[in-house]
Amino acid sequence: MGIVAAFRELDATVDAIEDLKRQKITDMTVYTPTPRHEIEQVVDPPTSPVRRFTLIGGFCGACFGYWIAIWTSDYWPLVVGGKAIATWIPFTIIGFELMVLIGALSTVAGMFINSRVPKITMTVGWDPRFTHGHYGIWVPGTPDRARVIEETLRRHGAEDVRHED
Amino acid sequence: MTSRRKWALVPGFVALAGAVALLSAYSGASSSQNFTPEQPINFPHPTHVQKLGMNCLYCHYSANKSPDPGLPAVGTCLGCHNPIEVGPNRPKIDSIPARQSVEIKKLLDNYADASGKPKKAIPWVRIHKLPEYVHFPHMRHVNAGVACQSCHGQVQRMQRVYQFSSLNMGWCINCHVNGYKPADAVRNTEGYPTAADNALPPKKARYDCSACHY
Amino acid sequence: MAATARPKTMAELSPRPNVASANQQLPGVIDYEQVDRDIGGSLSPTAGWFGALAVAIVLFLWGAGAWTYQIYWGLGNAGYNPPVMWGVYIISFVFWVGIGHAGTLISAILYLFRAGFRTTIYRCAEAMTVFAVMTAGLFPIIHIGRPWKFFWLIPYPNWRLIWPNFKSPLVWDVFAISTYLTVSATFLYVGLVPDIAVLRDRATNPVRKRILAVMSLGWRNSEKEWRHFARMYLFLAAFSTPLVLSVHSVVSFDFAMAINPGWHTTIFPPYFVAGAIFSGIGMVFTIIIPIRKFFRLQHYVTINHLDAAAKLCLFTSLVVGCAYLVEFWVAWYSANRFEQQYFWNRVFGEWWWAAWIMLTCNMVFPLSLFSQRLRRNPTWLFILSIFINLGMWFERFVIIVPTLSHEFEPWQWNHYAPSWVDISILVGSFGWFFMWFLLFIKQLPVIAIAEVKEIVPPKLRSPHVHEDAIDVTGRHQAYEPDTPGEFD
Amino acid sequence: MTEPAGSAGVKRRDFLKVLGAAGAVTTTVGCFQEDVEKLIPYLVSPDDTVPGVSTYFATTCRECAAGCGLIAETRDGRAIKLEGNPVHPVNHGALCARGQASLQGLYNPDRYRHPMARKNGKLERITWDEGIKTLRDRISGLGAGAANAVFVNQHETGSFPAFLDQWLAGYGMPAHIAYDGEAPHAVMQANRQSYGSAWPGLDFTAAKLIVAVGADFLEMWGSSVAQQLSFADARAKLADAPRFVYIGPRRSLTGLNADEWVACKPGSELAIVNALAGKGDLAAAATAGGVDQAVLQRLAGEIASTKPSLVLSGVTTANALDVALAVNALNVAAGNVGVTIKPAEALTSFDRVGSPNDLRDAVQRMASGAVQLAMFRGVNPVYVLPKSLRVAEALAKVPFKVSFSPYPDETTELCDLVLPDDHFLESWGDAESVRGSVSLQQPAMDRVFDTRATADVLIGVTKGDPATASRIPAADYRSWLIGRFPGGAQAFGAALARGMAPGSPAQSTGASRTVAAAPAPAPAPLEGQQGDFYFLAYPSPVLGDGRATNKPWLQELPDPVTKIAWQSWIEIHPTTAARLGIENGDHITVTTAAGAVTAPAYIFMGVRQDVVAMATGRGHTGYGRYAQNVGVNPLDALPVAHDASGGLALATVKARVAKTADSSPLVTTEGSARQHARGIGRAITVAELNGPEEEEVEHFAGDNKHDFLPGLRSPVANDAQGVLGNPKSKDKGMYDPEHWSGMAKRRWAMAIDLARCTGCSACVTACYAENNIPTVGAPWQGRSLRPFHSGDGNGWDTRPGANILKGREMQWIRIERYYEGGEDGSSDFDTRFVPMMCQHCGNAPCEPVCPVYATYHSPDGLNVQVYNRCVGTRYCSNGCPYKVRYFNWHGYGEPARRQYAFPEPLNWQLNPDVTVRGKGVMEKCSFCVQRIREAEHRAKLEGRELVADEFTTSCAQACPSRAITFGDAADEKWSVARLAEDRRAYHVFEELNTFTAVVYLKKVNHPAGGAR
Repeated sequence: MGIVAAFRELDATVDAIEDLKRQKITDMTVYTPTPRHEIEQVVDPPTSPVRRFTLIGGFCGACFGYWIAIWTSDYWPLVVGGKAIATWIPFTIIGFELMVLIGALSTVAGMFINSRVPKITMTVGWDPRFTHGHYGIWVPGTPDRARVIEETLRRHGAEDVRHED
Repeated sequence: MTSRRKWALVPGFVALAGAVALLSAYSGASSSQNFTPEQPINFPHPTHVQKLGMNCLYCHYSANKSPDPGLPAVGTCLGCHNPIEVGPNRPKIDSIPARQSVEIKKLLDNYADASGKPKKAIPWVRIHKLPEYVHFPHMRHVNAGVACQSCHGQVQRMQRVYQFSSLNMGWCINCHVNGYKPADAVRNTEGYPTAADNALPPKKARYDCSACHY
Repeated sequence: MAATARPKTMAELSPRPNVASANQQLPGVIDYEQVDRDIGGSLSPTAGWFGALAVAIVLFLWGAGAWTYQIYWGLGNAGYNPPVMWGVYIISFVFWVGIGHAGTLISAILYLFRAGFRTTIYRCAEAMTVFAVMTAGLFPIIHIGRPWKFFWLIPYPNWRLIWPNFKSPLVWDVFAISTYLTVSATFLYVGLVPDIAVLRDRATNPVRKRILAVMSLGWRNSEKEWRHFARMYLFLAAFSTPLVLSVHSVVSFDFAMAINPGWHTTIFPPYFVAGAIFSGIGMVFTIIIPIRKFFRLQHYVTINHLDAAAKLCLFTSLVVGCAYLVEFWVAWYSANRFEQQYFWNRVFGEWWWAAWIMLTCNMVFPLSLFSQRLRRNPTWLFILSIFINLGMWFERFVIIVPTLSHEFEPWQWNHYAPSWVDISILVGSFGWFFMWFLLFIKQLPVIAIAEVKEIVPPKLRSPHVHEDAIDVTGRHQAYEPDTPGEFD
Repeated sequence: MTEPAGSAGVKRRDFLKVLGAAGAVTTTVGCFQEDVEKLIPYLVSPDDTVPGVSTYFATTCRECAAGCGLIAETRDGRAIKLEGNPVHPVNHGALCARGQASLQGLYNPDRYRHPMARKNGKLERITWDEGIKTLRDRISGLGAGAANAVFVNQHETGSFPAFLDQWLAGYGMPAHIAYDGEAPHAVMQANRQSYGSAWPGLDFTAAKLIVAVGADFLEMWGSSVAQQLSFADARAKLADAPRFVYIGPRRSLTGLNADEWVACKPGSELAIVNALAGKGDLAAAATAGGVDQAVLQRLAGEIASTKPSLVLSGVTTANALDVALAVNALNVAAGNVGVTIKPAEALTSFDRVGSPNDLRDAVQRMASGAVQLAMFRGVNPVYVLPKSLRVAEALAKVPFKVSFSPYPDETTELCDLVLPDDHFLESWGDAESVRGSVSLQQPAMDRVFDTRATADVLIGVTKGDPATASRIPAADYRSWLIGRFPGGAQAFGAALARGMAPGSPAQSTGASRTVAAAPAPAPAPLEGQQGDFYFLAYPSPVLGDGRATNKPWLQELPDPVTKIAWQSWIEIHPTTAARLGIENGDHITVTTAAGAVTAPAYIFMGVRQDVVAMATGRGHTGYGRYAQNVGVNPLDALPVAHDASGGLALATVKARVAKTADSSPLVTTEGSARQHARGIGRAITVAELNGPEEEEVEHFAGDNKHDFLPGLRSPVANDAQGVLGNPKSKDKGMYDPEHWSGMAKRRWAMAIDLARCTGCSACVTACYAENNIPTVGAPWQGRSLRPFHSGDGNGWDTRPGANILKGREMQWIRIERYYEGGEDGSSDFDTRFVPMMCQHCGNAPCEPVCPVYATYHSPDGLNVQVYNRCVGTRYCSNGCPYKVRYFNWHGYGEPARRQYAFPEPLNWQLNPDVTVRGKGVMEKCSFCVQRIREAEHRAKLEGRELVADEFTTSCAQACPSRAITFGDAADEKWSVARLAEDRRAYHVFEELNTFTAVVYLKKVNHPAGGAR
């Protein structure tokens, strides 16, 4: 239950969003064919938490790398080339590579988790045009707000406004 | 909401798959444990060991002085199961053809001539087989007090012998590193370890690769 | 309508300019829809493509056959000539890993540096990376005596209770290469997701649409998705940057960690990384120039982009050339007779021809890129790129074979000649690489749609002259073409 | 001894082997099959053997006339290794390559498996009864023709010749002809004349100067092992060691061991010897010999001044006898007799050798059609006599020919009846190597095939006919031997334990030949002949006169001088080669009056500029898969010429040399023959040796100290060496010297004395025998599908030694032969022989690079290679500075593969204690770890510690110059620990900080006008 609007122009979309926010309508979803700073700016969201995933993942990876190398070397101590059993210098390579590997994967996982992909179902309030050339705004709204919202969207030059339920 | 729950399935499944893979890798898969072949003669170990109280070393005569445990020659069998001479050693049943067991007939018909001379060797099927790149000195283990049963199982109870241990490398190494408790030897030979036995420290062995691989 | 206030200008809306696409790059591209049309349109298979694919597959099968044969009869059918225990396979391994590096450089490092010219070529380069590393990863397995035991190099709990030797550079390789493959494949895929979404929504064939729907993970271009996406993309790039440097350093350790003359030098890691990027850019040219021509994408991959890439190529070539000379100098300066005799033998001895192929292709020819006219001449760039690929293969040859054939023990000095098996498998590897690449370019967008859209001026309500440039602040900029006839 | 159940036992043994090899691969190609193995027990368990434990039999080697004592190691009824008998007076426990390889004669896959007779043109299987009956009928059918029958037997000592003559005489046949193509007849006849015995004992240790006039006493000249032992002992006296001068047109292996080489023309030796003896004109001799007069002057002075000396002759020219006599005269004059030349301790090996003249004469009688029956045993006239004698045609004239040879050699293939003889490891016999003692020969194992000892066959012949049955009362040859053995069966049985017994074998009653051999035609004088080159054929140090050629170990063993295997070559001087535009491997044709041979050229500083030299032994047209069509035979270009003693003269002809169009690479294991100043084989002159010890080179800051801790332990490899282990760690594991296993207490090490090593390469073959090393040079073992190359049609590289051409030989121990000096082609160069095997580094560069721990450092200091863990990255080999790691490029150990190196029954020889390596696996010298472990087991069973020097490696055991010493360097009681302290000691590539466990002791040179 809500309203989805498609815009042709970037500045129009930005104005619409601004206007809606001015009307205390903030629970909207904005669609844009490509990331635009203008939109990011008007929506003004909190910083993405993905970086925490990166940090934790990378840290765990590095620790695991050192640990597996040292533990296995010590598990069955065999001397090679007169080197010490657990040689941390070369093991840094293992630590580093695993930091990158697990860090990178957890970053991707972080993105998936935060932006809820993969989506098994296509939810409402969306239009294929948004991956083409159009900007879009989806406002889940109760019928009472519906008129105001539609009016606002149209005023800012929405090419097409659609009610969904 | 539903989409959120569905979404949570994916990583869960991945994690599960990973765990399964690890476990399957860890289990010593490639072992011919419990290999129980049909032998040319169904030699009853229980009869000889438990009933007649023969020692393993009577037939496997070089287990304590050679890497190779040794197999009884047909001559050794015929020492008792002799078709002609009636000696003290000779099992009663042999003399009563009616009660003579099929297996002994096999022995006498196929592998010995009427005069009681060995005729041809018995092609036993090998059960406990280590790869050729592993050198297993039986005598070192036997002399160290390792009971035959520890590796070969309770052969004296087996109507048909099977491979008791996995014989894979981890199985060897565990004993070499953690050591072999003399008390286990007593237990494995159906004895009851005394306090003294239990007090004895476990016997460890080399875990250097070149101890077995060369 | 009257009630509404004068629409704010973009200047007022966004005080800071959009750094990512501040410079006008694609005059030939007007709007987002055109991007979808042009790039989406290039995906329809052509007869020429089928022909190329067939050739690639045949080559691959031939190589696979040779490998099967080698596994059955033993490595003896390869041309190894002890003590030259490493040959074509390791050479090709290093070669292919090197190829991969340019992709990551362009997609990650240049991203961090905000180098605008990467946008249109990075997808192609990234795909090249993934397939090149896939190819490289095969060679260590092909090369070892008992390929069926390869998994012993991977640490997993096993009933032998014995683990890999983490002090061995080869185990480092396993980690570096597998990490590199995983990360760059992930990087490529997540970058693709929004574009797949575009294709999904443009697709008409229901089956194709379904597949694309699954692959796009239900991507919807929502602002939230973009936000996390941008973060993730940034961190992936941040990870890939040290990764790409580490991978070829680790590969160079395979040599630098051994005590052999000509191998045991500290210059190897930077030398190898530079060489890798150099060879990779060569391969990028080899790939992108025909694509740009046959897919009619000249107005996306513009001469300016090629020019910029050529400058990078020239720079890495100079680094590599410098490394060559330093090696000789160090050998002389070390007063180490093993080193001196070896390097003499490298250039004037049995292997002079290989050494000179290396020097001319990697040091001399690229100097031509000092000329702007040649930098902006796709034909020359293509020809040069072929020479660079050749030269870089021979660089690895020169590093591996002369060292092993002319080592400490004079009694064991020997020659080396590859056999038909080596060559078949080398050729097969090209088949394998191009098979994947050809499949890729006709199934998935070879140019990053979403990122190109970033540098295409957005539609604005205030009117403007059509083919001229509009920067994001809405200011009008007249456009002067760099070179006449650039649009066709 | 009692045998395991016939072939079943055999199957089991090779099953074990094969399985191991296959085990490595079955998993590979992906075909998992549950292969069920059969266990075949004994029928009656033998009382004297324990399964899995070796039994040893003392016997005698019959490969050459020397008759060394052997200890045959048998396991489960199969002979698996031969070692010298330590108590034997000739070889004192050492054994040459040929002796080692006689096992491959025993297990040769081309041996006749049963008697055969020629039916309608080809040999077909018969039973022994048929065979013996045929022979008997033939003999009885001879009648008067018996007087013209010919029996050619290989020259051997012991009772058999006498037995044979007795048997022949019984049928009115003339005494047999004993032939030895390798024996220096001229020398022996001269010795008989001068010293009263064919081969007086030679004591090199007593000499202060050794002059060899073409006498290759380290090779085929006489009893090489005995001479080598003595020579090595002499050289090991270092400063007091005799200076050694070699005079001859070609610098043989013996010559390469000399301090000085006087390169004289063939045929000029007589003049030179006389001149040196002061009997002749120095100037004339110098011009005749094409040598520098000053050198002769100096030598003459040395010989006159240095007493005692030892002068030996071994020339093969037509005037060989005169030279030998002159040399002996020189010795007598110099008072060497009784000092360095001891007739009292004569070797009897050559006492009753017949002369080739007799054989030549016999062949001519055959050609004349006079001979009705010819019998051959162990002699192959068709091959060993010059082609110009037309032996094959002569044989064709003989109506019935019998061969007792167990191998399909050229002569046997022409015979009508083949009664294959037992191998000496399967049969009874005796030999007399030194006067007054018999060394016994007993079977070490059951027969491999359905063969029968010739002596028993002969007895069978007489027994079969009532008329003759009484001649030989004994049931078989064994009882015949016992019958005449002092003390009878009792003493015989007792003597077998040692293999030696006092007494002497039966003497031939000497029923002399009915026809006396006509003297040979005098060969044309050398100088008068056509051609600008002297053509010099010499017996190969490895293959002898060609009777050893069918043994892959020996084919694979590189010639000690030229390092060429599986190929014939023609040696030509660098200067000459340059003049004729000849490169290594260019085919050149040598044309003499008698014929021509074509072979690849080998450019060699050790021949005169006007000499081309060529080794005998190859170029068989038959003789089994390993010998056939490998190389060419120089005898094809030799005239039938004999010296005055009847010996075959090998250096009697001049030749023209022409370069042909084609060329083929040399099958050599040699990379660069120069050290490039890398100090691999080092030498020290007597002067330096007497001088002060050179002080230690000091190390610049930051450089690791290059000296060892006590016991050859490296200061860096703390854990590896068990000392200086990380003090913080509580348990240093088995690398802790205090660890209960005590492994880390030891550091197995090896010392190699280059002053002793003569480069004879016996150690190489010994290593092959001990460690199941595959030979890779056979024509069918090459790579497949070499496009653009000639193959066998279906694409296989069938060139002999194809793998070695790719540098893929598998010699765990190799002898590197480096030259010093002589770059200008002068005859003045020094040779360094360096046995090179895994150095078992304390800090091994090969170890850390292995991704799977397939190679690592064991606590007792071994660099262990775990074959079954190896995945074959070959990184270790790249890391190894000594290049001593070898890779299984093909399935040499896999019976299913074409390249299988041990075709049945060669695989019976495989050592059960050593894994047979599958393809794709790296292998290398293990310091005979199986022997180390076996010794440890034995000590443990006997509840004791290892005793110093109680065991040694295979190479050290075989070494005829005792150059190799193995042991625990960390324990002073072992002799190797002492040798490591020697002032001549050094380590190869010390600057690489590898801290090797192999210590080399510098060679000692005695330059002209040396320190004394």
